[in-house]
Amino acid sequence: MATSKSAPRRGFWSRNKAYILVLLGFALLTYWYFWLATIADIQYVYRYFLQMLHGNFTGQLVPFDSLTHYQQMEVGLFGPRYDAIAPEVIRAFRERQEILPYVFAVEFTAFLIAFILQGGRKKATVTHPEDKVQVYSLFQRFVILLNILLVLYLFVTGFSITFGNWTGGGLIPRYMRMTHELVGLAWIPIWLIVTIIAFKDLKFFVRPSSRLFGKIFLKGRYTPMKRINYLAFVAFGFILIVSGFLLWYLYPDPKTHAQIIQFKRLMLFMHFMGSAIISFFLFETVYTYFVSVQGYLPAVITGKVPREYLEQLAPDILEEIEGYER
Amino acid sequence: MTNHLGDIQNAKAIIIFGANPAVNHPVGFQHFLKAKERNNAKIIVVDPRFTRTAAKADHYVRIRPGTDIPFMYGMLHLIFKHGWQDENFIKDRVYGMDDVMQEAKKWTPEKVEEVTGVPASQLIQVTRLYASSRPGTLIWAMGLTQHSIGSSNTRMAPILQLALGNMGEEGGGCNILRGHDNVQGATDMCCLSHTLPGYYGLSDGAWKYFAKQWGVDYEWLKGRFKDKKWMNAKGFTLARWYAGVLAGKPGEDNIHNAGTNIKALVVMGNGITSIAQQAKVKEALDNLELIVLADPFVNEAAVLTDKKDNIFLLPAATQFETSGSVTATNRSAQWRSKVVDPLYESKPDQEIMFELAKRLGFYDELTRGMLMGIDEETAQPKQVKKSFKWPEDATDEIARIIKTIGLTGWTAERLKKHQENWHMFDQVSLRGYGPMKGEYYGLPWPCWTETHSGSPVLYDIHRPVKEGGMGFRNRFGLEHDGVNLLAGPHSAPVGSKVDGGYPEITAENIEKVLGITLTPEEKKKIGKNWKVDASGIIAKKCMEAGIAPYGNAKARAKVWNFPDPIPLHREPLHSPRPDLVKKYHTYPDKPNHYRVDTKYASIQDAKDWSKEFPINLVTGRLVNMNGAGAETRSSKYLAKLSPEMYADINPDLAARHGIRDGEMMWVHSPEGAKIKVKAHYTYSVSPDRIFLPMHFAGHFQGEDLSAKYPEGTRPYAVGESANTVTNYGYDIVTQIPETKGGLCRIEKA
Amino acid sequence: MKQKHDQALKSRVGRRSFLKMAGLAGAFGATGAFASAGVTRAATEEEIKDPFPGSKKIKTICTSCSVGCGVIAEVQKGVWVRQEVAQDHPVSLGGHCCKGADMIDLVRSEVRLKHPMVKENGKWKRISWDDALDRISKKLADLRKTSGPDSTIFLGSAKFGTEQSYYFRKFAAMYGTNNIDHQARI
Amino acid sequence: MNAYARMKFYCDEGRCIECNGCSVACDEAHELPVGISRRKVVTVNDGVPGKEFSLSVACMHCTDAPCEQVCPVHCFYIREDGIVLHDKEICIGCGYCLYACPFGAPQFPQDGAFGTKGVMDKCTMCAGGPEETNSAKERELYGQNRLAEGKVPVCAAMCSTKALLVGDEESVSKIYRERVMARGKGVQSAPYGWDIAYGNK
Repeated sequence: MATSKSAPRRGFWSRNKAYILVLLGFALLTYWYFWLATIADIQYVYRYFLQMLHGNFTGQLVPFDSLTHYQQMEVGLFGPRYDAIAPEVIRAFRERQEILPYVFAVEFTAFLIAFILQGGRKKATVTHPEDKVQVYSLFQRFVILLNILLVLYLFVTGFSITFGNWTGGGLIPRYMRMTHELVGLAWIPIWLIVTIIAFKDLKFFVRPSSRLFGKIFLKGRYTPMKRINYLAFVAFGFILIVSGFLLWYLYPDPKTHAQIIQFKRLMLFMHFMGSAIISFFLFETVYTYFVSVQGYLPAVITGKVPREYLEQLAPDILEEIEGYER
Repeated sequence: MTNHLGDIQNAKAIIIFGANPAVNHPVGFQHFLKAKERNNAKIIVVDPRFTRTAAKADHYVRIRPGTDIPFMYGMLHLIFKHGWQDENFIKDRVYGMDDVMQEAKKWTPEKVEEVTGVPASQLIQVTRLYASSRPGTLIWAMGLTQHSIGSSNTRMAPILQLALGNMGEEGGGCNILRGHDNVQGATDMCCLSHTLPGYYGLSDGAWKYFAKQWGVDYEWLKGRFKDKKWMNAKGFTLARWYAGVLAGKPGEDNIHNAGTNIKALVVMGNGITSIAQQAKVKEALDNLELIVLADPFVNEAAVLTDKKDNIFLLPAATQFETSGSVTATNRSAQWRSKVVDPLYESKPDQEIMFELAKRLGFYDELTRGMLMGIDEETAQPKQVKKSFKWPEDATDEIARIIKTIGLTGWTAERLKKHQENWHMFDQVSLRGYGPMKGEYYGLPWPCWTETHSGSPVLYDIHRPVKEGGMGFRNRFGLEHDGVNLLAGPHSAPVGSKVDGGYPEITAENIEKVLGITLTPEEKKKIGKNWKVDASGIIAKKCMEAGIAPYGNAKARAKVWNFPDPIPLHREPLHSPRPDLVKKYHTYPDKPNHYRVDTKYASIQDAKDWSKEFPINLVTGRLVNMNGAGAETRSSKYLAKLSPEMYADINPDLAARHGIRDGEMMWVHSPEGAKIKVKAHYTYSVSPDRIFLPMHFAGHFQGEDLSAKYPEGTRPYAVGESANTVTNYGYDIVTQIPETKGGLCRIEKA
Repeated sequence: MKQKHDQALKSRVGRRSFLKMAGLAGAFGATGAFASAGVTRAATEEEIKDPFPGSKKIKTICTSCSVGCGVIAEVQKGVWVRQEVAQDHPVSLGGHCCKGADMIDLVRSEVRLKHPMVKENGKWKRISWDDALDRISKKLADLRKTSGPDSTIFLGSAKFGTEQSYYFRKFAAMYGTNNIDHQARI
Repeated sequence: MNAYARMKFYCDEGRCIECNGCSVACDEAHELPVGISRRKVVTVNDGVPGKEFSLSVACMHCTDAPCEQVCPVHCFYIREDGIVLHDKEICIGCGYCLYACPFGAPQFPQDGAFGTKGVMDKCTMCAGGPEETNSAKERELYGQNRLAEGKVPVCAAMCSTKALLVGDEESVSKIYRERVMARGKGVQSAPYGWDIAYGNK
């Protein structure tokens, strides 16, 4: 997986292995999802997106006046084209409830195998534990820890809805669902800040020159897989936030139901999709940072790590910090 | 209503002028829809606005407000031209139709199109349809009446029906949909300034009759008034009472009110925002010395005024916390049982009246009528009991006294029996079955005797008098200008002893007309005429002879004692068509019109109003609201259906003024008042007019008055009252305000 | 959770049966629902059929418009608990528009005027009925003496029952004025 | 074999006049919070002659109810007479049923504690919920249980023009069929050919 050590010259395959695999995965997923599994009217969805670019969010693609009276009544009362997206929402939901556990299980197994192949957790041999380097500023620690907590909470509460058949419903799952909405709102700024501070590739464009820069942006460089994780966090986080926010914001109101329901269905579908896909990268992140390597958590809590740890496991960070010090 | 709601199911055609039953009488409208479904009746809606009723109609005619008379003349023009009229009916039962024919000749479809804006082809189509589908019923409501020519409008519609012979027919008739639950009953009881209960008028004879029946001395009653002159003079109306307060101030109309201004206002259940000229009403309220408002909810008068003291709010009970009878639009009485005791500290209205009467020193006189009965021997009223039971004794008192509209049969006992057995009546004919056989539901008046069936269809000669048949009333003498006013031959109700017209029955002519001889005892007991015959002999003998006590005369198409003997079109005071104003000029100013000098021509001629105020203003009701709306806006479920005041506006018109859907706009009236309302886009109004629902109050000219409500009494929905901007203008006969079809100007807020 | 669901399923069977087998279903539903609970007694048939035992049905007429729709009020211990459908009324056939359907809220609306009030120096003040009536009648009597009875106008309304409007007209007549009116001019 | 009647709603748009009687009757009978409408009436093409019509909708109690399929906690249950009900004590208020519903029937009152969606509320066809029939708790959570009392659901019973029909499918379709047969012709009162043969008298 993470082939990091910056060797000067290597083959195209080994340099871009992670990208290719992930892209291939996405292509497979897209093909499977949008061509094989879906029962949504993809043509409709595609044109709906185009229409939204024109600022029309109702989902009524053909002019209302061109419909027959009966169709007008249907659209006026219940929103346009029930059969275009809603059946897919139902299907996707049931698929989630039934298949996601297996998907997660497969993903866990994959990481387990990787873990075994790797031969357990990587460790750094620390001989001078008192020789520590400040890696994370207070602000970074706060943001990262909060992000971890919120995402964890959102993950648990979000999937407590999906796996309602396990929770059985009732008061506690209901409160979990309610807090999912509120915590989700709180996560929006955190997601934004993390997106900014974890944009390590910024250093390709801007020379890190000040200490303030180091206090805000995370240190080090991305390996391909970590970059993919970051990009997935940004992209799917964005999808989740936008769709989630709109789902929450467009409170179900009988008066506006017909105008917003199609849009909300699409948003729910996006939320479904986003959450399923981001899960993999979430697991990946957890695996790379917490499972495969020892000592990340104390580091992100205290903000300091032994110098030897960095030398052995993250020389890029050390290099950057020393760059500041110079 | 000459017929009743269920009877509309018998109609083959239904033409609706200025009414919106789908919104205002939804439950009544089911009978319209059933007529359409089961009887293939054609519904024609003539309205300035495409209403919910119009959506269910076969034909919708968009008419300019206030031009119903030209439209109906246009119909008559075609009817007479093609000979579609009912010749026999006109000959035997109508007086003065010739003059109408002459006038109708002038109104060619092209000319009607010019005045009303209705395409000539549509007029022809509608007239042909309506004339060829008989029986046809004609429906109207406030859209027809609230004009300066409202009384002419209400005469024009029956003339149309008379010409087609649709009167007195099942499925025909003129059916006026009244507004509130007991408008009919309250009007019958003449909560009105120009007459005593039962439309007896204010003549000495009427006062004397009532004094006797109430068990009070006529002289005492006379002494209660300032002097006798004011006893016979019509009082102020609801529409213009404010003039009685404001008179004497510069620019206000003069009054003739026994040398005093109005200083105290006692309101029981009347939404003060229901009449035009709210700005004046507010000023009047500010200038009163005493305001008493008895209402289950806070009357808007209390909120509208800036008056600082002497405003009393009395919590009156609702109609569910008291019992009594209520008269529906079809003249049927229904008994209301008390559901619960008055909530909180509220008291039923009559208790408030009685308490005040006690303190003002005429409680005994006020309630004595309930203790009275008819002496068997002399047929004179006398006191028969010591205490009364409300409301039964009051109901019986009314039944005892009111003969003009035939309330004799409305005893509390019978009305209660009808209520208990309301499942024993047929919905289409109202006929009872089982134990209620031989009676019509609610005993629609006239219900001549205590055994009479009630009259579901007025002026119907196809049934005997004792089953509700009758001709037209003989009220205006036997002849006029040498023309016999009595009905022609073969036009008496079935089973009548007299085959043709006959005069109203009096003690003098009863023997002659009925061909009977009275015993000396009966002669001693009998009253002077059928209206004041306490003995009930006239009614009884008439029933036996199949004679309607009020006679059998011709209907008057020509009313010689009105300003316009036959209805004539006159433009509204504020007309959007200045070119037509000269041709169809309004009346000259009328002095002392219900005690106030009322302006007509001087307003219409003052200037070309349409230049500055080019937009027609129509007001109307919403389905979830009622009257001035105090009751309905206080219900959270009803208030949520229309939580704020708005104006229906055509997107075309709105766009010209830069007003977007949901934005606020100002509506200005020619009198200088203005309201701030939300624009609501709809195509139901044409681009030259706007529609305002009339139920809101609680805002005044852009100012929110919510803070003025006593704590915890503010209704859930408040808004501008449409009547702040409805124009000056009052009917020439009845003084109903001209709230439909005035002018206004709009601008973006 | 599971247990509750089972109960629901059981009571569901009972409910479902009701449509076809009126009496039987009541007992079945009740026992089904409470077999496991053990502490509650079985519901009586009366309770199953009638949620407001001992209530009376009072017939009255809607106060919204002149159609005169029938209203059946279900009253339990002096409280209007439910508005029932007057299916057999010859004009309305049980129908109501939104106003009629909400008649019960006319009575129980929270924003009703609850006690007599007077505005003094621009402030609303609660007073007793006696106080209010005394003050009103004193003022009316004064005005009647100084300015004559025609200085007062009485505005009645169609909210009145027939008897009440008759008495209001009579009241004005005996007060000594024809300044009395209500909405219906035509 | 279907041993029970299949309950259905039908709104005759030829008769519906948007009087809102049904929706307010429902609100009032079940004492619903103001923010939700189990039943609503909508008018399409307001003010356009020939195109304006109104319709009353609530839960249609679908045969293969999508809400039931999509509910993550399986709080729905379908009675054998076809009425779709749900258990409010299980519902978590996620709103999936709303997205799946073709009619916008599920309603969500605001929850006091969090201001977000509370548990779902929808038309029960006046059949209450899983609590004890006509118990105070059932009334509080689901409103009246009129079916158990042997009464017609309040919306249809109070429909001013009898546009809204409810009942087992056969009765509903019978009523509507009669209306359609009569429409445009009037109820046939004499057999075919009668008036041609003998005139209108």
